[in-house]
Amino acid sequence: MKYSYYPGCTLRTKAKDLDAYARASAVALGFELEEIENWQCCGGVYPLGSDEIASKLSSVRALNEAKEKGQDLVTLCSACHHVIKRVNDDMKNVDDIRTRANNYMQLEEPYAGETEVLHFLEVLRDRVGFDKIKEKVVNPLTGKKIGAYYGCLLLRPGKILEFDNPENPTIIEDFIRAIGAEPVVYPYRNECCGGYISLKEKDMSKSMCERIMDSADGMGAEMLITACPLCLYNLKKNGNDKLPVVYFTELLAEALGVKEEVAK
Amino acid sequence: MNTAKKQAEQIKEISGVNPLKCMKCGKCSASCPSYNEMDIKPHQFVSYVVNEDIESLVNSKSLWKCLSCFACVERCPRDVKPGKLIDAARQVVVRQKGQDYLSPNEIPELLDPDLPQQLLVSAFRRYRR
Amino acid sequence: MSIEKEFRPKIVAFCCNWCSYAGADLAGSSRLAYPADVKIIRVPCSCRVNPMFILRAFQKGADGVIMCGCHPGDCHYSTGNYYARRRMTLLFSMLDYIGVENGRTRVEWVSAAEGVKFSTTMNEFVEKIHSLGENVRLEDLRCKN
Amino acid sequence: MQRIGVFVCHCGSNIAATVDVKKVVEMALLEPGVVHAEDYQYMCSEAGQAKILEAVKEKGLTGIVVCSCSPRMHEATFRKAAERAGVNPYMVEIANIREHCSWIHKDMEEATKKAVILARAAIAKVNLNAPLQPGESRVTKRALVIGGGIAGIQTAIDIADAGYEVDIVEKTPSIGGRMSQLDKTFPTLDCSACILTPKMVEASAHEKINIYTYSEVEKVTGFVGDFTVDIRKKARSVDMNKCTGCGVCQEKCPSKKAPSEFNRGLNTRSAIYTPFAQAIPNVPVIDRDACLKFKTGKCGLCEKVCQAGAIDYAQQDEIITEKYGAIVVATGFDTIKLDKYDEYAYSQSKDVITSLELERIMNAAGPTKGHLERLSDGKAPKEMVFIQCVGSRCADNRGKSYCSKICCMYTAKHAMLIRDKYPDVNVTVFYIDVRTPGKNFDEFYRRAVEEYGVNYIKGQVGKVAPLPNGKLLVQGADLIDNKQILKEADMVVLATAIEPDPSVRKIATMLTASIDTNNFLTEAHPKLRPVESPTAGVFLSGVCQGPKDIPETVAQAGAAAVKAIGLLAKDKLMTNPCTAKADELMCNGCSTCANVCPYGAITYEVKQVNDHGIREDRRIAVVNNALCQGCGACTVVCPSGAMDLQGFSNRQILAEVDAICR
Repeated sequence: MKYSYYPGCTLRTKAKDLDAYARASAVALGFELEEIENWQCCGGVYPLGSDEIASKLSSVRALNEAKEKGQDLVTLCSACHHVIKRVNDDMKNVDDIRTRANNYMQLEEPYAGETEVLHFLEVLRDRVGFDKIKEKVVNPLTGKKIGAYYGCLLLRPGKILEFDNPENPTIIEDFIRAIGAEPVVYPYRNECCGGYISLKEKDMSKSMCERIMDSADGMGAEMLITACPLCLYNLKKNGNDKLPVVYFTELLAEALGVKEEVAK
Repeated sequence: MNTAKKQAEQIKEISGVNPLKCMKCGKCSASCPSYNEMDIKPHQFVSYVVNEDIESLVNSKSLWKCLSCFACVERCPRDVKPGKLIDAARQVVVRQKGQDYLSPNEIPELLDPDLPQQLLVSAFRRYRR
Repeated sequence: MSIEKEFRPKIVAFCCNWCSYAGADLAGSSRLAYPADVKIIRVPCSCRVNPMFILRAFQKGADGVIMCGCHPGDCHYSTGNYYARRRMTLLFSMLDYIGVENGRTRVEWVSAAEGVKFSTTMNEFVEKIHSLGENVRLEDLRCKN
Repeated sequence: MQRIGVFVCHCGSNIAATVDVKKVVEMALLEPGVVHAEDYQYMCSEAGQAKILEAVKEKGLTGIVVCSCSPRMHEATFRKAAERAGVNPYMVEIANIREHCSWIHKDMEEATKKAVILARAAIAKVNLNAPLQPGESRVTKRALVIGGGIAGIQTAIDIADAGYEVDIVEKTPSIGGRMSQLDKTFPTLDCSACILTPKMVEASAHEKINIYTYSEVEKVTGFVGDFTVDIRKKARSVDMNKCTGCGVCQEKCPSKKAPSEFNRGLNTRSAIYTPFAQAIPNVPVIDRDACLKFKTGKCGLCEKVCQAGAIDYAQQDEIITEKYGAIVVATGFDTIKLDKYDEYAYSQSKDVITSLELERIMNAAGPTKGHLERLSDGKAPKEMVFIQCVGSRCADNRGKSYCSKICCMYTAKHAMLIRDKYPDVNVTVFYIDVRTPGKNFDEFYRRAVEEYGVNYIKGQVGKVAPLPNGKLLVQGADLIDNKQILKEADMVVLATAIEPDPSVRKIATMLTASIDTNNFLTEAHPKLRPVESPTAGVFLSGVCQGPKDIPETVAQAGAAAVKAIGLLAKDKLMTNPCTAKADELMCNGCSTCANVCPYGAITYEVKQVNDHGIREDRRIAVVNNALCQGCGACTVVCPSGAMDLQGFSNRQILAEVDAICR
């Protein structure tokens, strides 16, 4: 199985690990990530005004390229996923935005939300299957107690993202089970880490990250995993260092026995 | 139409929100992780727009404290989505020249070596035109 | 002021007595406005609507015809609206074939409790007819005054 | 040619403010057949009706058009007036210029134009009307009540007291319904069982009441006065006549892991069970999905211990067919599922419960024997938080758009009872509005605040977070103090929205009774006919029609009974004369019409006809007027156009079409 893949700017720079482990794991699991050519930054946040078009076009370009190849579009960074999925929803369901975006794009065939956008985790759950992953695990992370940190971007707004139950998600917990470890459910796993606010308001982010870490720590987690480079940064930088934080792809690569490969 | 009314209409249009649907339950304010940092609370945003007091809104500290985490959007039982109103008010401000909350000169001292691009990109989008 | 006369479409709505007519009554008592172009004919059940009635309406210069009945499964006479649904699907595709666009005909299920739906449906339908303009197909010119 | 009189009603200002009634009169006079037209302030008044009588006398009217409100309001009134004047009542047509015109249009010119056209259509129709004579049908003097909760029980008792036979069909093993699950009732704090049990006994002992429990309505045919209903009596596996209700079988049953429906799944019951101690009938049923005998073939212990020999594993479902004159729906409610409200952690913590679950916890026969304790660890709570409006008043597709009506009062009740019995427990209620319309209701709520010290906070809760220490962190808003509140609670109680019992959907379809978008049954008129369904002979009792508390339910149950009695007291009903009729000369006996008739009203006879001088025997469709309900399905399928519907004939409808498109 071949997917179009949109890595995004952070995965090229500060979050190279997130990307590299995902690619190696994909190979081990038997699917291929084909990077979109000349992708442009998604903008990091979904354009706020309902009247904005220009800032949505980079997403539309990526979506259309996947459509032309007849592939689903896979994302990994939470922010990219959030933006691209929502823009796709606009293209599918909001007449005005679709018309205006297509006027800008001047495509041979107008784009109308045909591409399916999948987060890497959704590929693992819905296409590969966690049972299948379990079979392929060579180094099960037995005994490790892991807290999943979802953050906000993957879950909300639930009606559009349709990723998981936004108030009681289970996908990363199921993932943790698949790699042989033990998930620790804690209530703040879907509360915000502060996001971009940490640039100028470190204290705010600090109180939020501390609350998340305390909650996970209190419930017995030994580490946190996340899919978002910004969450990882905030939790590490502004948390209280109670728990280590890593990308979920790193543990996946480890369990599949391809982590060393990547390190080389 | 007077200026306040015009601004209120603009906010409603940008956000796509009908603030009259609000039943004043306060679930937004109950959900907001930035509540304590805000001078105008999320549920008040709705009534400020209804009462067309946009002047207070655009000068509010809250504009720059909202995380856009969508907790209020997700949980609002009336589909009012206060977060979208805050976003819209912020747009009104940053679309005016010289009203940016973040200037390029500030950035070097805010940077650190681990800071992901995503953070800068989204902060720019939030704070600037 | 434009000299051209404003287009006021003629729209016939067939409503079943038990659900949709009552829905229209509810729209009325709730003051949910829709354009005066819509005129309702009461029939006992949507299955009473003979395709002949619809053809006659177009022949006499109607610009749109809408038929409303109880929701499938809720027919006062158990099965009437199922017959009506199949019948209208055929009729409308035939009308489309001879040039009376699909947008000029519509079937909608409106229950007695759905005053809001009745009003929105009529508003939408009238808007649609406006976008299509005057109906010229099927019209019997001899009927014109 | 008819001699038609047109009467235009002002309806005070309801019509006259937007429709120029004089203009309508003026335009009506130009129509063919119209010999008289006038307007009057209130046509439905005595004086208004007298105008009709007068005009008939003076001008010899043969047809009447009233331009007024919906025919659903006053068609009957004007038909009676016509009859009094000596005109056949079916020579009356109504032009609906209020609901379909004056109330929805603002522009006078436009509304007047439309009113004129609507009048024209009615006039065109009346020109083709023919006098019709209603037939008669019999009334079966027996009522069916679907649902055996307090609504169904009260309706059944009231109908039976008037001397009519009543059958109650209840789908669970016992009558009693939701009320039997409640501990106390507001606003007087009576014990629910203490006031309900006597009613249950009265119903079961009543010589005119017959109760089918563990039974469901399977099929309904017929119409007002003459319904035929199939009732499925599910196999109880216990012989009702032999069982003495000793309870030994339940004690000895080795399979005790089935979740107890009565206790909302908070504890378990045996496979052979009566739902609760006061169950009526006091005869257990075997839950075949849980019973070892049925699952594995081994066991059979209950049969061995039953001294009465009542256990019958071979029992089969039984279908009973019965005739009824009236049917009352009393299917009640359930609480909504909370799977879309995970922010309140209902699925994540045992200590987050619904209010109905709290009723069971507070009840001496409940899972905790009436002790207030946490279901997670059995500890007594010190801090309790109540959250109002969970799933009610929502516009976001997660919950219900309506107010569930009972939650404010039962929450005040719970808060008060807890503070009364456990004074060291702090009770906090997060509310949006406290709604207490009702006799002694607001006083009741104020007592909770003033005398019992219940802490009411105006604001909704955003999140309930289970903490490592086993407590629940409630994050809410206080909109009066403008604060976000973080409160550690031991238990959280959710005032969960109520919705009609899911079984009502199927029943409404069988009865062809209309239902709204929330699955509440629709009443014939929201104000004036609140306990009748638009389907004749079907009446509504209790929450199946809309949220209500016990006093209201009992009042409505009585009202539904009165309406049913009013029907059963009649020996004969006038049937609708707007029935189908085949033109003997055009009918070719093809049977197409009989195939679509939902009532089996069409049969065929060989008749001699005189077709333009040729006499021959032909097979011809004949409509039974007592069975035909006048839907018109046959008229459209008839290939030769022989079948027509009286009162809504092809020519009449075409005349209306022509008049509108003119």
